[in-house]
Amino acid sequence: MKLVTAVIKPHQLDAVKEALHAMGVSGMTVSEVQGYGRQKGHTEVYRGAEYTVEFLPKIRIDVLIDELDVDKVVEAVVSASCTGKIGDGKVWVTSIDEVVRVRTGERGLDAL
Amino acid sequence: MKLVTAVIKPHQLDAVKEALHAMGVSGMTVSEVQGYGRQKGHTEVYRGAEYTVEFLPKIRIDVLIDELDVDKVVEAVVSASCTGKIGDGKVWVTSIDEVVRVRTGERGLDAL
Amino acid sequence: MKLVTAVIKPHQLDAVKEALHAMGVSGMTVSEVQGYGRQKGHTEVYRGAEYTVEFLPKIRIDVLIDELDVDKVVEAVVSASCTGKIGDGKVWVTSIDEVVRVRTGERGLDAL
Amino acid sequence: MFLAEDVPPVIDTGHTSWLLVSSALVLLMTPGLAFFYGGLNRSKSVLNMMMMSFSSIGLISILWLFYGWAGAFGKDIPLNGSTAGFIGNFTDGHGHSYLGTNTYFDLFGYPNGFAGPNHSIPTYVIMVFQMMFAIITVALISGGIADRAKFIGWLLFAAGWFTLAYVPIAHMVWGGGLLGTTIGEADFAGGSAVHINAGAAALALAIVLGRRVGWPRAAFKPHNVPFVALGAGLLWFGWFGFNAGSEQTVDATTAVAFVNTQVATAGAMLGWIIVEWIKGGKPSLVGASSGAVAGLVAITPACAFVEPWSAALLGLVAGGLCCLAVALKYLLRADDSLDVFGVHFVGGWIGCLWIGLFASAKSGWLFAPDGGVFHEGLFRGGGATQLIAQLEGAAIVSAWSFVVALVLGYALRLLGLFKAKETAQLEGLDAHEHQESAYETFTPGESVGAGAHAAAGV
Amino acid sequence: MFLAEDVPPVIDTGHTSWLLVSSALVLLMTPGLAFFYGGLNRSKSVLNMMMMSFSSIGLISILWLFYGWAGAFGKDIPLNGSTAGFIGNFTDGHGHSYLGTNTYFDLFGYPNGFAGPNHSIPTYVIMVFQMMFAIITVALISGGIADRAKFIGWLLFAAGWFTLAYVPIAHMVWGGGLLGTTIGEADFAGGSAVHINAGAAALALAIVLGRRVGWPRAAFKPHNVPFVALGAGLLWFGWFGFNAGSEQTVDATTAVAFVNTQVATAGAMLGWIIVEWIKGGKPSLVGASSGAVAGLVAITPACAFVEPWSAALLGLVAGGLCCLAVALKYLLRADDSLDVFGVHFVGGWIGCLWIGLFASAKSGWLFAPDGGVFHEGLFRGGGATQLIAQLEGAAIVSAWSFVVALVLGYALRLLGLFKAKETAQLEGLDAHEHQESAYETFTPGESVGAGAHAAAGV
Amino acid sequence: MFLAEDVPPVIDTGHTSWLLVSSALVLLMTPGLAFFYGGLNRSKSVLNMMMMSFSSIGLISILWLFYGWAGAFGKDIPLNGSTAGFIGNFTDGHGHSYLGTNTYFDLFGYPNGFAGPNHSIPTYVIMVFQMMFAIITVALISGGIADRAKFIGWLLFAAGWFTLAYVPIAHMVWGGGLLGTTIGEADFAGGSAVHINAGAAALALAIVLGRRVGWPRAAFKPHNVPFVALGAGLLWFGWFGFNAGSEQTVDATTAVAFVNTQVATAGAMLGWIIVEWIKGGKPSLVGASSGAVAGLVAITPACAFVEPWSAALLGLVAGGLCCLAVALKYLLRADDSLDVFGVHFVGGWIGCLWIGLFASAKSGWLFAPDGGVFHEGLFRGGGATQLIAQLEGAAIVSAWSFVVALVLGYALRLLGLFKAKETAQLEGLDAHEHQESAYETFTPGESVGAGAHAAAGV
Ligand SMILES: Nc1ncnc2c1ncn2[C@@H]1O[C@H](COP(=O)(O)OP(=O)(O)O)[C@@H](O)[C@H]1O
Ligand SMILES: Nc1ncnc2c1ncn2[C@@H]1O[C@H](COP(=O)(O)OP(=O)(O)O)[C@@H](O)[C@H]1O
Ligand SMILES: Nc1ncnc2c1ncn2[C@@H]1O[C@H](COP(=O)(O)OP(=O)(O)O)[C@@H](O)[C@H]1O
Repeated sequence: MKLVTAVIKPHQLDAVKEALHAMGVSGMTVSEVQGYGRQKGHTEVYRGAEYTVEFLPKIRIDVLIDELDVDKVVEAVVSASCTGKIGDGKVWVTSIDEVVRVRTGERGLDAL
Repeated sequence: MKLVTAVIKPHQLDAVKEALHAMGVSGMTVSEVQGYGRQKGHTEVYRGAEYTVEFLPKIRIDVLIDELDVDKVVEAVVSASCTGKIGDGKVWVTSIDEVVRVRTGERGLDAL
Repeated sequence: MKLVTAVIKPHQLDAVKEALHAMGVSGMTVSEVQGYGRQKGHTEVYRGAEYTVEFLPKIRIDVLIDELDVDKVVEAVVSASCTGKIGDGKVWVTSIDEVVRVRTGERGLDAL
Repeated sequence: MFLAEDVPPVIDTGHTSWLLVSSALVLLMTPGLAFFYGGLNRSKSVLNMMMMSFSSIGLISILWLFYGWAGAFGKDIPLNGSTAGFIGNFTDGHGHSYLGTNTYFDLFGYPNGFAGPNHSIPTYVIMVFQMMFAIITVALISGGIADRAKFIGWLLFAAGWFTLAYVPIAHMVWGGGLLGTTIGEADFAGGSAVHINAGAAALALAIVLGRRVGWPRAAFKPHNVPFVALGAGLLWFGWFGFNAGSEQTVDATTAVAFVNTQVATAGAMLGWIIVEWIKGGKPSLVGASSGAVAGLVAITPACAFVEPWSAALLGLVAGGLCCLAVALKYLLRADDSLDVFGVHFVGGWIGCLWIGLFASAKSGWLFAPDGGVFHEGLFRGGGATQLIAQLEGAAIVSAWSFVVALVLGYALRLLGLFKAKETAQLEGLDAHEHQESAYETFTPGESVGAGAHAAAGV
Repeated sequence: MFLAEDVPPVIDTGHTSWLLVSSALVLLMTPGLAFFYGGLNRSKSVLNMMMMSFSSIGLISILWLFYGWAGAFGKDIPLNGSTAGFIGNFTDGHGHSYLGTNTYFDLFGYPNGFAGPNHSIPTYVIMVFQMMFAIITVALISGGIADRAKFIGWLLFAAGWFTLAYVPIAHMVWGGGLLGTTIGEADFAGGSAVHINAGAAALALAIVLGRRVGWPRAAFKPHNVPFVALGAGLLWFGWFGFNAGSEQTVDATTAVAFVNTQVATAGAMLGWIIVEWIKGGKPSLVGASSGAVAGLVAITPACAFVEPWSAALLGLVAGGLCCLAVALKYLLRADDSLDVFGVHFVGGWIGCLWIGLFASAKSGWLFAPDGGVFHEGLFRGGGATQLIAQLEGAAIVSAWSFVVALVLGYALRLLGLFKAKETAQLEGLDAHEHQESAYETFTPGESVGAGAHAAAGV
Repeated sequence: MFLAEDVPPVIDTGHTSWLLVSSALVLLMTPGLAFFYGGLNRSKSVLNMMMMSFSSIGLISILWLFYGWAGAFGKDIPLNGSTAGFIGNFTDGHGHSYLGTNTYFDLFGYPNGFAGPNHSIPTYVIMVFQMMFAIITVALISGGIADRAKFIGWLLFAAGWFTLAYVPIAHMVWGGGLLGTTIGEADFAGGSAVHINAGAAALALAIVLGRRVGWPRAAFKPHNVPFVALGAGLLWFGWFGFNAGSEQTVDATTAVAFVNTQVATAGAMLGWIIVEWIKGGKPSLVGASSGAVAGLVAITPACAFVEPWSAALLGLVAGGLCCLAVALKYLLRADDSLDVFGVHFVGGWIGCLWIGLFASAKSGWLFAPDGGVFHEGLFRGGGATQLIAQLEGAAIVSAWSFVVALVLGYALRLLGLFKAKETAQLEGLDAHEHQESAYETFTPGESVGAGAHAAAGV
């Protein structure tokens, strides 16, 4: 069991969702996060006081998958979320000991 | 050291908190996330334009625990968050290398 | 490849960011979470009805790093986020199988 | 309410201008109320709460135009020779029906086109001013049933209660009916006809619809306190039209009513936050806003009958008492969600009784040459006569409204039209009853999780 | 519009007070519109949307003062002896220029300082009342171009369209020009001069600027529905000044206009949510608010010309039809983002035609002794004369405004001044065009990710 | 301020109606200010900021009723025969005390019940109109001390400063005292009495209370810009009552004041955003809103004394200069959090001096037959006399207010009553000082993390 986590640009979420869907991965958990990195933020000015917005809105996606699908899924997520511009984000993979579906108590692959 | 992550329905948070409390687990970190899965969303209509809300509000709970307690904790979380209806969510377990309590610098089980 | 996750007090984020920056770690992903633990919340009263706020605002930081830097990074994060008061939070470390930079497809350390 | 006879009208542009402005101000109170209530509500049902106010404007305006005014301000149908009755006869008393399309008063061939001293105000303006009162009275009730009423049930209830409670009670208090005329209850701008009336109905509905899931243990904290303050601010502003506008003309009484409205409200704001402080808490903006509303409620019936120092004191007392009275619902075990009972019913009673205690001839209205039927208050040398009339009036309004609301409410609930299902309550009425949500909660970009398809076959 | 002759003025304090208040009410409508539109917009460009309204107040006030009033309400330049023209001659007709600093009318040595019956109202008050109309008409257009216009382009467009469309059209309808005088179109408070005018321009600009990225497939849901309701509430409140204030004096017509405004708006709110229900959806607060605005639009031209029952019916019809008309933009494939076309253009047309169908002598204004030039409606025995005049008037306004907006808009777009880049659209115009963001979105403490450095060399 | 003699009063319903409406408009400004300030503040202390405005309404209304009016508008106590003094004598000058319960003016047996030309306005109305001025002046100060004042300290400061600064200064400027009478300073609606006064006090308090943790390096960005715009919109709307209402009657001057208020504000909005643009930034909604307020401030003293083109120019200048002046606080190293100094103090000075430069006899008030004591401006042929009077007046108000605020503020701080602890600042004053939070931030359902237990022993 693996957990693929992606931190991407907000506008790419839809493409990633479609890409995963196309592969038969039809569940995911998504959250709004702030990213800090190479990508430069913008400046806001209020009554002459300048604020540099360094943390930029990103979307975090967590997808639990069969470990056999890891490469395929990572590939799909990366290509769907890539715009080629700085700040496109990261995708990483973590090993998971166990997954349970709350509704049924099913475990492992059945839980997905 | 294990990390138990649960993605559940918002209304079940209180029950999970109580269940964990009852087991002596008295710390957790919680966040608001959006879930996508089998559970169907609802439709909203604004001036005749229909929007399907596909991402549904869920709560993510992260609990660091002694690895000896994993089964008990997973069990408790699952049963407290189960309503039996689609969309109840997932619980998964990750292995953690190390934990530190910021305030004291304590590590491992002492950090919890 | 390691993932260092820290749950800290909101006001300490800036210090942590500076500390990481000073070490050459210049990327991170941050989110707003709610913490439950030893730290007591406060009470709010609306028209005589008292509400105990048990979940307190915290900041979660996720930083992907070279595993060789783990101790240094954890140390830096812990000391930058420590105020010595209850509720300072936790830092934990997870092993990561793989990281990809979306923009370029680079993997591993190159992706950071 | 003065109806015109055959004298040529000469409009007083000052009176009429003031009453037009007052009508607009009172209209604004209902959106203000929508914010006051909406802010106090949780975010998942805030639109439902606001819709109950907004729909009152839509529905009641039309009903008032076509028959409400006729019933409330038509010529009284007496119970017998000497006792004024419950309802008007739907005509102007000169053989002209007010009903239906005849609500078009002939402005160019009196007799019923003009009213006021020397027929100086078009009757239309008085009609529309009173329309605004009916609207907000109905809207006030909705605070008792947050998060759990089906919208269709609300509409039906609103129409029914308006017809069976508001119209007759407005007639009895102001339209020449039983309370104002025979019993001699004094209610300048609606302490009984508006606030006690709405408060009693809200309590009845809270009982009919039962408690929200989790009440009272769970957290029902206000989702947007600035909205509460916005609502309070708009209500205060509009209430000058409500109270000082109720004189309908511009004269010394108008001035007194205006000043009293201001100082009573200020006093009540202080009263509420002082009690919060004394009780060991902190003064809060929800408290200050609630106190202001309590003060506005309490001064409503009394604003033209007492001196400013008395109004300030009334405010202080009403603010403090209402701060305590909002706990009554826990004793009554009724989930009167936004405290319509604790603020409007209790505040209305305080104001009505204050007249019986403190009404003063110095206000110049009770005993003015044009014949006041009222008496000075107990503490001002007038004996208990007026206090008893106030008690009788307030009690009759309380009972009438409560019973009508209870019966209507139960009937609608039995028909399955009023109470929302538990899942709707949990997920929020906005999604279930209105197919919308108040705020953007998850907006990662234009194209996420949604496809907009035009309706109407496009 | 009556201009004074050499009679000593005696101010009527009631008339003047009412028109002052009405002016303030109409001013408030534009911030109200900013909330109505802002709430309907997505949060990342809400400030841009609101800035288009606010900047209209700043810009148009000044232009109106220095030449707008002079063009619109200066003495007509006739096309020939018997045909009224397109624009005023920038003087008061007594040889006094209205332009530039001469906008300072001599209040102490008439002839042009006072107007109204018996010179009872300072001309200034009429000038400022009309100023507010120009402001909101321009602001209304902005709803068609959400999320994609450069701010500089908006300002230039606003100034140009105001000069080339609003000023002549206001003159033609109200200032003694072609439509009101020669053609005989009746438009009491601006169904054509304001709403059709703005709606046609908005459609043109929506075409000029093209669609937002993702439209119509993507989700453009309102980011804050309570703001929509707040806007609707403030608009409704202010609209009493707009409609009943348009009589300028306080008389029986003022009263009728006020009542009609209220009941038509109420009817339209009901009409919209009933159609939502019938179409299989649910009644919504966005719908109720939109319906209210549709009703206000539709009653605007007709408010002094029909009876209240007719106004209520007009509202019901307009609310229902506009609820359907907002789908037209999908057929037209024009991203008229906030439905200025569907609500203001369509609603304005409905109201203008209603006059041709239902205008009634009972309203007392058309045929009053001071000489109405208008005819009763088709269904009221007046034949088709007025209906045809209404059609002609509305059509001319539609075409004029559409063409001016189209040409101006394309010119500005070609100059690269009007359309924002796609990245600006995606990341939001607030950051790109205004360097600010509407809400605190990430606030972990005082010291995060930001350093405030004073400008001005500090 | 005209006090009545023994002539029977005949109320002018137009004048009185206008002044009643104006009073309501000015009341609304304080909730408007609460939104303007609240939106500019961070979310964790927004309720505290709003409470400072709302509590001013509660507190100052009562103090004004019981002694403020008596001190400010009671008969002047002269310093010696020829020099007007600092304060009124708390009576109407006919031996009737205005204090305490005697604030009940006898409306039915003059002499002190009516005022204005021919005793056409109840004195009450003037009293309550002036009450609203006192309220907002105190509330304005709160912008200087965001996020760090204990609420009890604010209340005590408000009462003290009102008594020692506002009441005497209002008397000196408007009540027959030193500045308006002997020195001859012209201040139509409160450039000095309200804005310089509040601005100086805010700067003093900002110094007394020190800087917020992190200032000026950290981010203190506005948490809700639409609220800022809402506040600006309500202020603008209400300010028509403030400025044009200050004439108290409805006449040509009222019209001029109204027009000037509109065009100066429009000009200032443009002035501010043009300077933002010139400085290399972008025009922003915070800027447009701030500019509007700066324009309203600057035109306040001058609105009846200059022509509209001059008002528009004044606005443009004031908007531009205030956009630069908000940087002064960094030079002064004073955390005047929401720029009360930069906008109200500076804007007030600009407006006061403008009178000395541009006041014109064409406005008809300065030299009207009823005897103006003022002179035309330097650029209008009147020499420097008026300019010097303006300088003296503004300087005296600045110094008086600053000193009173500084001394009072330090005293309260030394007593430990004024400055909140650092933890309270960090976690937010809303939780610490008011036990509430503005918004629902975490609402996973009814039953999370909370148990509501009724107070009052339930
Ligand atoms: N070391 C890191 N650990 C965790 N998240 C990171 C790290 N570096 C970058 N990120 C995330 O990836 C996003 C994009 O990174 P950035 O350096 O801006 O661009 P790119 O990945 O294209 O080089 C950041 O906004 C942040 O959310
Ligand atoms: N593969 C997955 N990876 C991560 N989260 C998932 C995955 N599948 C489902 N989820 C989460 O679990 C929630 C419930 O899943 P869903 O399929 O709707 O119902 P159920 O778990 O009852 O079958 C989803 O809303 C989502 O947050
Ligand atoms: N077992 C746990 N699992 C996950 N997060 C925890 C756990 N215990 C505490 N936390 C997080 O750490 C924060 C601080 O914990 P707390 O017990 O209040 O103080 P401290 O760490 O100083 O002893 C909590 O608010 C919560 O976010």
